[in-house]
Formats: sequence, structure tokens, C-alpha cells
Amino acid sequence: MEGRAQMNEGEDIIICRCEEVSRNTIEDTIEQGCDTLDSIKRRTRAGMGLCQGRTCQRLIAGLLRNKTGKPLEELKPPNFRPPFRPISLDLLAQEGYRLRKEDELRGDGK
Amino acid sequence: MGLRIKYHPILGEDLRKDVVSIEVDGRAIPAYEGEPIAAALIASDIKTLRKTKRIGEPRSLFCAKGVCTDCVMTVNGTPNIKTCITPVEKGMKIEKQEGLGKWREEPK
Amino acid sequence: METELAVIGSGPAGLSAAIEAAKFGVKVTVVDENPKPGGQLFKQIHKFFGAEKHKAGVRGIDIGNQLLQQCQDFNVDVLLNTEAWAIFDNGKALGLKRGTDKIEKLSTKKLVLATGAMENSLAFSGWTLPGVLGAGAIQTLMNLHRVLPGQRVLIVGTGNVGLIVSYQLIQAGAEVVAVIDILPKIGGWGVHASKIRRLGIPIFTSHTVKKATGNGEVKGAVIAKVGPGYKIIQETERELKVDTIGIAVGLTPMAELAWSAGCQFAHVPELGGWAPIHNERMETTLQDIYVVGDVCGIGEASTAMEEGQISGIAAAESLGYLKRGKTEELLEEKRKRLDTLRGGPFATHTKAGKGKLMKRYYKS
Amino acid sequence: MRTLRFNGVLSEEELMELPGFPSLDVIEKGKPVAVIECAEKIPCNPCEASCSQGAITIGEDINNLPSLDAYKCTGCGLCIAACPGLAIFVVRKAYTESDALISIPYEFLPLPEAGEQVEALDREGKKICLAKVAQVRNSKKYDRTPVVSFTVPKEKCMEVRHIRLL
Repeated sequence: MEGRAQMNEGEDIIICRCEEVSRNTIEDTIEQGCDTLDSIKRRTRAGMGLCQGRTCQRLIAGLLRNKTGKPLEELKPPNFRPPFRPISLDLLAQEGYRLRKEDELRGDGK
Repeated sequence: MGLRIKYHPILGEDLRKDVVSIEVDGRAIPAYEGEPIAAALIASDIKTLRKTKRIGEPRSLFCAKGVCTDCVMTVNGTPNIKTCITPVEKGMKIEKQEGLGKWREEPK
Repeated sequence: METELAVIGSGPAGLSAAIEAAKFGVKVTVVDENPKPGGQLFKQIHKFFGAEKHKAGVRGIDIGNQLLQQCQDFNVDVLLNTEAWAIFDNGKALGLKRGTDKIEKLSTKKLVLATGAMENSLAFSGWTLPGVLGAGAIQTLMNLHRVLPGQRVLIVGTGNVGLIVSYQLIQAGAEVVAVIDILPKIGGWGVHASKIRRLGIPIFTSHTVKKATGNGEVKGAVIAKVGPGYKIIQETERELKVDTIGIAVGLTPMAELAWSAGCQFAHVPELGGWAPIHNERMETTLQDIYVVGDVCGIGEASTAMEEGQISGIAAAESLGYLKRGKTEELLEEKRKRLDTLRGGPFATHTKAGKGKLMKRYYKS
Repeated sequence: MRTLRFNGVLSEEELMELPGFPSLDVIEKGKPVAVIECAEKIPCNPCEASCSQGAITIGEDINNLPSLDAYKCTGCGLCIAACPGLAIFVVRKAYTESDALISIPYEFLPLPEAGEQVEALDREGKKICLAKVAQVRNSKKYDRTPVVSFTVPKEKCMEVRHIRLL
């Protein structure tokens, strides 16, 4: 059941809602030889948007399985890297600066 | 507020009284303080919360738990705020976000 | 900040873990990105199944309140509006974002991941329109925030979530036009199906949603009957006038923190896909990291609470707050309860899935 | 197919096999009796504890189906609100000469009032006759699952399972 019945045949529909990547684009990419979630993501940006693939990953895995016959067990999600939630670089930089200052004050800054 | 559930057989009557006003694209909307921004907007029949960057499609609440990011809006000048889990505060200025949104020029 | 046990997620699993550990004196900090604790419990306004002795017949919302009270009683610290955006040092440190503008580091000795699940998507033409949303999202909006998503609703999926949300939509004053499922049989409990059937809601099995119609927002849904291979049978299409389409096609564990920490995973379809491998104490392949609830396999709130308690007890022991003999005794009782809750025919899949996960644990 | 798994409605054959379904001659006798329409092995047992007469048995394994001892059952209706699946009803066929009294869980607003005329619905939500509300019980013990009792013509008592307000 998994993946199989998650979309209807032959329609070009949006799969990745964040980056607005369509089914056709993803299927073309698979036909061109991309056979992992990671490579599809790099090529099409599907799964690279704000939600980080949480909404579309399963759908893409389903497309991949249908097209390539690869079992889902072989389709590992792409690497998850922090930040897992949107966070502004400004905020990160501020905190980094603060921590470094703290370290310097303690005298163990590297 | 036609979509508000005032009476409910299990939850009882909604007794919240702390109605505040928030501004959505220049229009004043009533909202309960502390409820998610998206809930207040949907209650006022504002369904489109943003337009996508490429096709300009309208989007709305989808997961309601801060994961899918389809409900992001510009709140008090900061874009990409997940309105499904961000509570309403009195006088908030909320804008429908176009694409990735714009940061206000000079942060206050 | 420092703590002994950090728990990510304040749903039934996370809170149960926190309370159980705190009972034995562990300093516990719970982190949740939501403004309110309870996870999905507070939208569960129906009475739960289960053993009479263990909160059966009590509504989810009331269980939620009981858990929050216990958190207070046992001095569990609950940090709300706090996102865990990074995990470092094999789970010994977390990057937190508090509110919109504060970053903080939380150091901990043990970590329980109770991050729950995410609703599965169903892609069809028009599924990005405002008015198409998760059935769980509908439940959150109406039962937690007391706002209806619309007036006329189509629910796609006859699992327990689809059936329960349909019933609750009627309770909240909306109309449910139909509940459909692509499979030939109803997925959820018969009693939940019967509850909505006698309200006059039709259930169409072997049906799919072909598209959402409407310009700018949902105005209708085209549904159709499917034949072999789930292919749409021509000329069975019909349009239902609805303003809301709720998608209830299952859940996937939301486990990126466990991935990122380096826990080993297994793909177990019975549990909703990729799930972190764990043992009977809910320990992952990384020492000091536990997983409980939906994040390690989609289940029920009742089983999530038992798993949470198990991890709390195990963590308390490894932190030196409990003796080995006593621990085993306590764990044995919880495991028995879990076994009972997974004893029926509907839980055979979950039980098998959990078996696979644990087998993998001992292999690794 | 008209079975629980295919359309959410228990067929007559399915009902007859349930250990919680009283035999038809008990119903025929006309005293109030619980009708437990619980057909799947759910890990659940509040109905058993709710019965002060010991008429409902589930036993050690809470996955067992509830079985009813119709002779012990007084038809008090406490199990109606206790059942998380809302699958228990009480039927009293010989309420009057012509009418049966049916009690159901009713978790909706507005609640009907005694004396009110309502539509009686079958297990598929189809209107099959009119009903008259006799009593609405909603004590704290029921925990927001009010129990509505109403009268319908005798011969409809094993079909009617819900009501709709007019």
C-alpha cells in the first residue's frame, strides 16, 4: 500500500509544495538516472524547501519505487542536517558571537 | 465569525473574552489573544495565507503543527513565520507573504 | 542550561517519560515547539479504549490535563515555544530556539525523543489549494482552537483518524459529505465507522479523490471509483460540493533528530516507514538516547504512554535513581500492559513491526 | 457487501453472532436489555466495570469481545455512556403496548428535550420512522455522553439506532 496509492496515474501535479516541483520534473529526473532521494533533491530542489522534505519525501520515494522498482528499504531519506527548524543566520551568528565571548572570558577560547 | 465553534457538546461553551484586534494586510481582524494566527484568520474566512514564489499559487493551513511551513506569513515585518503555531498578540501586523517574503528594511 | 533527562516533545509519550523519571527524583526538562503542551492529546476529545484500570474511557483532553498536573506535582520543567533545531555530542547537547529570538544550549545526560509523527500526504490535482489539509490539522483547528476549516467536508481515508475526525466534525457543527478510501475495506475500527454511518455519512470504499476544484480555494472534489491496480474506472467520476478536503492517509514517524544524532534505523512498513531501532527499554542504538511513541512506530496514544513510562524508568535506573531489581519489576509490568494493548487482531501489524525493530537492535 | 468492514454497518448475521447481542426471545419478552454491538477485538473493557449487575464479561484479556448475560442485565443503561466506542444501546420492547423504548448515546448539540418529536434513523442513518423523546440523562458520571431514550413503534426497535432532531 505504502507509496502506491498516494497519487493518481498520469497527472502532472505539484509534489514538493515548498519548491513547487512537479511530478513530471521528478519523473524526468529519475529517467535521467537519479535514483536516490538525495540526488533528486540536489537536481530538482524537491525536498529542499522550508519544510525540508517532510511533506513530500514519502511521495517522492513512492515515485522512485514505481519508476525504478527499488524497494523502499533502499530509499534512505537524504541526510538531515541542522537546523531542523527554520532559524535566521543572524540569530545563529549572534549566539555564536556570544558563546565565543563567554569562552574568551573564561579563558578557554580556541 | 461564522467558522468559530461557540458551543460544543464536549468542550462546552467558548468562554474566551480576550478579543484583540490584529491587522491583516491593512484590515482589522478580531482574534483571541494567544490563539494561533492562522486560526484567527480562517475564522475570519481569510483562507489564503501566502502566495508561492514560482507560480504564485495561494496556500493555506495544511499540517497545523509547525512542520509543513505552508502557512508562513510576514508577521511584524519578519517573513516565514509559521502562523499555525505562533500565538496572536494584540496589534500584530500580519501580511500575506508573496514568495519568500521581504524583510523590512530597517529592523526596529 | 543543564538537566539530567531532556525530553523532546510534550505529547502523551514525552510527558509520560518525563513524569515517570521525575517520580524517582530525576531532574527532567521537556522541550516543545508548540505554545501549549500535550501534543495531539488535547485534540482527542473522544473517550479512549484501553484497560479500565489505566485511563480507558477517559477522554484524551482529560488525560492531557492529568499528565500536566503530574508534571507539576513532580517538578517537571516544560519549556514551550522552544524548538530543538540541532542535536550534538551523541544527544548530550541540544540547540534550542526559544520564542522567535533566543538561542540556547541544553546539556543533558539522557535524552528521550518523543517527537511524534507527521501526517502522510496524498498528491492529487488541486491538493495545494487552500481548503485541502490534513485530517489531523482539521482536528487541531476545531478541537484545540475551536475554528472549523469549512462547512462541507470530504474526508479521504477510513483509518481511525479519518473516521474519528468525521464524527468530530459533526460534533463541531460541520457537514461531512463523504468519507472515501482507495482500499476495498474500511481501515479503522468498526465502531468508529458505525458511529458515523448512523449519522448518515456515506463511506465509499474503492474510491479515490481525483482532483480538488476551485479557483483560489476549494469549491468541490471530484471522486471516482477505482478498479484493479487502483486505477480510476472511467465514467464513475462525480463532483461533490465541498469547501474542505481532509487527508487521512496515515502517519510517518518524525525522526530527524534521531537520524541526525546517528541512531540506526530500519524501514518497517507496519510502523509507518523508517523508524529508529530500539530495544525493550526503548533505548536506541546510541546509548543515552531513547525513543518513545509515534517517532518509533505509529501506534495509539495508550501505547505511547506505556512506552514513555518504560523509557522514564529505564533512564531513572541508568542515572542511578533506581535499583536494577526494582527496575526490572516495574518494566515487566509496563511491558505486560503494552503486550495486552497490542494483543488484538488490529495491532498484529504493529506488534510484528516492533518485533522487527527489536530484532534489528540485537543484531546491531 | 453489507458488512461492517465494507460499509461500517453490522449485518444481521454479524449482529446475531455477537456475544453481547441478547437473544431475540429476551428482547421479545420486552424487559429492558443492553444490546452490545461490539464486533471487533478491541483492547478495551470499561463496559465490564460499568455494570453493577455483573452482566457484562470481558475477562482477563481485555481484547475479548464483551459478552452479555441478558438475565442479569436490568437495562439500567450505565454501560451506554461508558462504552468509548458508543456501541451499546438499551432496548425495551414492551415499553407500552405499541411502542418500544430505545436508549442511545447522543454527543451532539442541541440535546433534545423530553416530549420532543424527532426522526428515528437506522444503522445507515436512514430515516425509518418518527420517535418521541422520553428522557435525556446527562449526569456527571456519563462524562459528556448524554443518554437519550425515545419511543418508536415496537417492530422498529432492532433497526433504530440514532435520532435526528427536526
